[in-house]
Amino acid sequence: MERRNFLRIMAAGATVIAVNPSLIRGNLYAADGRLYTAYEKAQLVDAAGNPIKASALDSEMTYIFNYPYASTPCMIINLPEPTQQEVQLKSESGEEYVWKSGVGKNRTIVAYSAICPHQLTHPTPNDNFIQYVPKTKPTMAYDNSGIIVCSSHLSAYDAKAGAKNLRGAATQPLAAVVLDVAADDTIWAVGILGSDKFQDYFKSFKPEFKEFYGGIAQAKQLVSISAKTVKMTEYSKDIIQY
Amino acid sequence: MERRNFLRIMAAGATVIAVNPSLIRGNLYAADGRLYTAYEKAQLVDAAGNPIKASALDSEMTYIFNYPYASTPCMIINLPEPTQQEVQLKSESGEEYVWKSGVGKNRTIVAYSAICPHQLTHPTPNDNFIQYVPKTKPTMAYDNSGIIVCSSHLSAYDAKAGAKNLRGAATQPLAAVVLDVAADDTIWAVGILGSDKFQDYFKSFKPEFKEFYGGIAQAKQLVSISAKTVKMTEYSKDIIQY
Amino acid sequence: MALSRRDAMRFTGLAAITAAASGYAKSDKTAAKSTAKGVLLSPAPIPAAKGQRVVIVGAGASGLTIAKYIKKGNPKVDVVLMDKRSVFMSGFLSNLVATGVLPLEFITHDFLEAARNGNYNFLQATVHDIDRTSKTVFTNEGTVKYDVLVLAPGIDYDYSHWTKGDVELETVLRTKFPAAFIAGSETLSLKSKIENFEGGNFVVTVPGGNYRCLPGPYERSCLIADYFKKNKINGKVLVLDENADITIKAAGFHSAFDNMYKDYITYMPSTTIDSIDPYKQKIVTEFGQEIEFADAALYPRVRGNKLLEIAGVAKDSPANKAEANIDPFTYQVIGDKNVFCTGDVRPMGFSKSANTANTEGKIVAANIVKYLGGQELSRKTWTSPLTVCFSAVSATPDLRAISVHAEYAYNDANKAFAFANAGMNEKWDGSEGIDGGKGLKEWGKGLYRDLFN
Amino acid sequence: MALSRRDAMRFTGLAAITAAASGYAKSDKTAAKSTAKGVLLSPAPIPAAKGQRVVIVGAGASGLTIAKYIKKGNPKVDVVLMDKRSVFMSGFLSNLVATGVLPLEFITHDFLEAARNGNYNFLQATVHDIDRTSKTVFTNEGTVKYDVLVLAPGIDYDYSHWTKGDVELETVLRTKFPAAFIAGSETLSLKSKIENFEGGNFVVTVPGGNYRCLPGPYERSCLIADYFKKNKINGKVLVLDENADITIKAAGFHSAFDNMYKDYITYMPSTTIDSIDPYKQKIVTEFGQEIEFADAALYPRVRGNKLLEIAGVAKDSPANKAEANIDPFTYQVIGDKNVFCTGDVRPMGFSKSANTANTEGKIVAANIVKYLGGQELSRKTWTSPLTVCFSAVSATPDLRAISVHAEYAYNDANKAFAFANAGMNEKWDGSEGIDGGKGLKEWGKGLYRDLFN
Repeated sequence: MERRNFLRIMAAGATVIAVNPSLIRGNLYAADGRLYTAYEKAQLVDAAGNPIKASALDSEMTYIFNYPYASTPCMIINLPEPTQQEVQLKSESGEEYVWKSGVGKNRTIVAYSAICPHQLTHPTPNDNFIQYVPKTKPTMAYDNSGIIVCSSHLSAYDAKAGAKNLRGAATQPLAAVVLDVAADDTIWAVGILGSDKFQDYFKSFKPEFKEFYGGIAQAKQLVSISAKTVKMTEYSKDIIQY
Repeated sequence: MERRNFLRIMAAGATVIAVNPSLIRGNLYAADGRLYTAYEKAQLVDAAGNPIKASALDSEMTYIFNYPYASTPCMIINLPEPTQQEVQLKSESGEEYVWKSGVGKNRTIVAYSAICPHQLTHPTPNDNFIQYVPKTKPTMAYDNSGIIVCSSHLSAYDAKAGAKNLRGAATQPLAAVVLDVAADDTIWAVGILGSDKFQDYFKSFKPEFKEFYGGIAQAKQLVSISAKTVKMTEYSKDIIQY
Repeated sequence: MALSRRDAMRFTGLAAITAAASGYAKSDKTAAKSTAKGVLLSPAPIPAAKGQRVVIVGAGASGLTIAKYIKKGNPKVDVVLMDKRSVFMSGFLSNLVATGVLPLEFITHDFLEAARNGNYNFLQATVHDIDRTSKTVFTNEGTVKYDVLVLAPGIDYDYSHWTKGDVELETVLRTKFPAAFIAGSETLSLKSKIENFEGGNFVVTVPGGNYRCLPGPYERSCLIADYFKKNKINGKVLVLDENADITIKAAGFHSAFDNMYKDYITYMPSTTIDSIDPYKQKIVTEFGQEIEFADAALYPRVRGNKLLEIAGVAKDSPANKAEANIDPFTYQVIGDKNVFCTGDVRPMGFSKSANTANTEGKIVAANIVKYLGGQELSRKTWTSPLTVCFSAVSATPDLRAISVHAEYAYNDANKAFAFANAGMNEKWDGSEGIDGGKGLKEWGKGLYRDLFN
Repeated sequence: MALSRRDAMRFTGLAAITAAASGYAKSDKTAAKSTAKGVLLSPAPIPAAKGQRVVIVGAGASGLTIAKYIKKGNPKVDVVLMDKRSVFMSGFLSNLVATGVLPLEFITHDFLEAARNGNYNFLQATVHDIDRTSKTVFTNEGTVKYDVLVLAPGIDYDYSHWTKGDVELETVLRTKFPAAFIAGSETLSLKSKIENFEGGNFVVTVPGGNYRCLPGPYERSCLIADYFKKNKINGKVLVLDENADITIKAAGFHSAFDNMYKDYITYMPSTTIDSIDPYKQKIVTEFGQEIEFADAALYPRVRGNKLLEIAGVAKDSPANKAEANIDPFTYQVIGDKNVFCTGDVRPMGFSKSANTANTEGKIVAANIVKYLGGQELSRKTWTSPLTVCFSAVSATPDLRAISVHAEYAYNDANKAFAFANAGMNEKWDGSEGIDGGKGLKEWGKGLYRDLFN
């Protein structure tokens, strides 16, 4: 119940902070713009509405925020090592695109859509099957950890390489959230890179939207100004991970 | 809940009064014994276990008792006028039999199975669709009242003539309960006349038996010694009658 | 996570099969020729007939009743009931499932249970040909011979008034805005349409002719309006009725529309549709009125199932296309007394409803037993089916329903059937309405018991 | 209750139809001849193909996946998906419905919704003949031409080991003790058997060969035992297994049997049934052991659906009868590359499960798009399907499940497929088991989304 209210508030009250978007430069889109959609910039803020600083993100923790729509969950992770750069990726329909790099001081911060492109499993206030598996924790999905796993059907994604597919049924990477880290260490989501599954998602979860967001139209609202960002354990009651 | 418990107690604790059955003569079976089954005699007693006297039955009130099985409901009614006698009846498979008469001082007391032979509607602790409609109350099922009506599909039965079919989808009379009224005005059920639907009934209501009688075997127990007899409004929460 | 030794062994078991099966790529000698004739001209996998055999095609209310009551009437008759479906779903009460009032379990039932209790054979098979000379039914499971054949396949939709033969338009209408008067996927489509409705016009149409379940579209309109009201959905049910007024229980439905659903239902009588654009979601009426809709359940006219044409026993009736060409008193095909047609394909203009088919089925079953015993059927062996039918008018906070019951009588003066001994209960706002709601459920349960237990 | 004047008028409206329809008895000129040929040789009522047409027969996990992903791969391909059923019910998760853990809604889905979302045509029709020379499919709704045909009809049961050709025995077994591994009436039968069980032995059999849903009978045994335990039913599940040991997830199931259901499950490996008396409800094993049962779900061996024989593409495999005679890398029929066979009729010995069929379907769909574009298929275009499968081991108080996942790899040395990258989660008693239970439901929901949304 609390989680549901939290989401409703998030969807409705996402208009707290105003910043001149032109101050912030995007730096993580595909070179030629293919498979990249810019959305209204949104600043990542904590549950109290205070800006989250890039340097304050716990290492290897999956945080969840909804972007670019009120109901589309994304994850942001501060990896223990710098990411790869200029990673060549391919969508399920064969389009190629480039994921540039993680952001932050050490290029360790990544963000991806938390909607598994395989069968749309995603975090809800009830449960979360898709998350980063820290290096010390084993997973059934792959030989080593430090990757993103959807435990619904065990699709494994390379967290440090644009969520490239490592193993499992998924046939394309997770869509990436293009992030900016501003000079003041604040974090901004500015767009989506790769093939997202938002339309399939909107078709598939209408009863859930009514339950958690108060309606279908509300679920489809674009996020504006800021996006509340919480640890996955605060977002979902149950975390399931193999 | 109370009604459910009431039934369980009825089924389990039906061993209160002992009478020499030979003292009581049956008087209402088919002349040639066809379509008549004698069961163990059971005395009709009230909720407290006290014998019900024939002369104490309210006129035109439907009372319910379970006989000859713990789960098979019957109705007993004290009609405002004497019944017909020697009524020729026919079962749905074409067997002919004779219903002799009502019992009691004025031949006004009748008893029938309350399982509608059409589609097995019957009184339960939740509701009752089948009952006697007093003369002053209109019914959709037939031109005049003072008859038995199953309001589930509006089958009408002639209460004073062995529950002969008057109109509706049912294709045979209600089975009759053969009654004895003893010299001391006590009432005894001694058998069933006509084509009963007990086997179909046992096939159709297994979940109900578990809910109300604690199990299927319990529902199939034969009633012994006495049968608790209450007004239909005490037996069922809702009375539905058109 | 590594495999344990034991696990590895299990896998090996299956791998052995895998290995053995992989040899296929080597073989290359399949005959390109179809062997269909050989497979399908052998007898279907059911026991040989142990006496006179009645084959019943269609396991709806009519077929299920007839199968059971023939066996009750004469257990020596061999009965085979066929249906292409793997599971029974009733049209009756399906509006309550579509609006979330009853669970799917309520209307979904088990053909095997019916066969077990009724002591007849059920064959899941689809008929694609019938040879009435050799008395053979051809199915996708093989052939079945009959002494008496009962065709009870129910309705199909007749979209021709709307599509004028445009097959593509018909397919789009069937897929995007199914009528949901044949239970199954259509029912689930309607359910998700209602649950996912985001506002605007929800169109419900009422066809002309003698369509299945006369009160059905009105009941549905009430229940959808009830859903919108309860869930605060800014939607309106537009009831486009080809008829001049509500066709049955009019007083009850009118008062429900006017009193409970003033802001949620717009009733439009005498509305004939001229064209439907399923992409722009726009209807144009005969008088040029344009109606936009956010979603819809478009119920076209009905016709007899195509099976009648396959059997060569179809004939247009004044009400509908391709209904059964039968003697209305005996249900026997004109010119072929061994074939009976019952249920919603009958042309007599009785109400196309389950209770009618069920009561009719008992009469027809008794008559088939007589006919197999050498008796001729005629007007004298006819008795009337009964129509008893409840319609919900609201579900919130209480299920409330109105009802009608009627028999039919043949009028020799105008050679027509007419209602007899009819009665109505159209009051829904007092305790009658609540009793009606309880009656509705018990009515349905009684039917299921009669068909399956 | 008297009719009001208004009511009387309504009735008159219907009576008019009745009157008009009653004229039928007069007509007597029906042709006795069947018109089946005429009706059924016309094209089925679907739009003309707008390009290369792929016809898919069977709308299970395989067919639904292929239809959707061909359209995703190339929207210009015309796709027609056919099924004889009016509604989809999944075998996966059906054990949970049969034991009352999940409602029927969970496993029941809407073909029309799939067609709407996938932009293809769905035709409810049953195929009774296929002419591969003229590339024509014959159905009870008419004919459909194809450029590429996909046969994904699934399994049928092979009772021959038990019945030795006794059709009557087979019918009685199918009716009285259905296997419940083809969803539909069988599932509902199993549900009512469990709910109405009054005590004694409840027999569950596990067949040999590569049967559908390897863990299914073991999962079912656990769930029935769970039901007996919870409802204090004095019953015992006898698991008669033709195999020498539990065929998959053995450690998990064994520990569930031993730890949770010691008093409720008797596991009998290497038990081959010699005879079954369905009336006395007695089984005699190969070694003469007599086993009486109060009720049962008797799962015989499986075979490919009869449709393969109709199409002339059936061939016995080492595991099962009448499976598809295809190239295991391309799924194309040997000698007829325009016909693909997928899902549970494939002979390769992959797990016959929905997740396998779903992942395989995406590969096959992509390959069909390539093939229609002029590309030859070969071992090089093959990739492995994935088997991911959860099995419930208890429902009370928590749903707990174990799971397995595996790919397949072709081994050139022994020319066989074997598991690759396999993993298991067979621990059910800690939080893993509860996570597994949640995983089970989300796994199923994911599949439904992929098939229907």
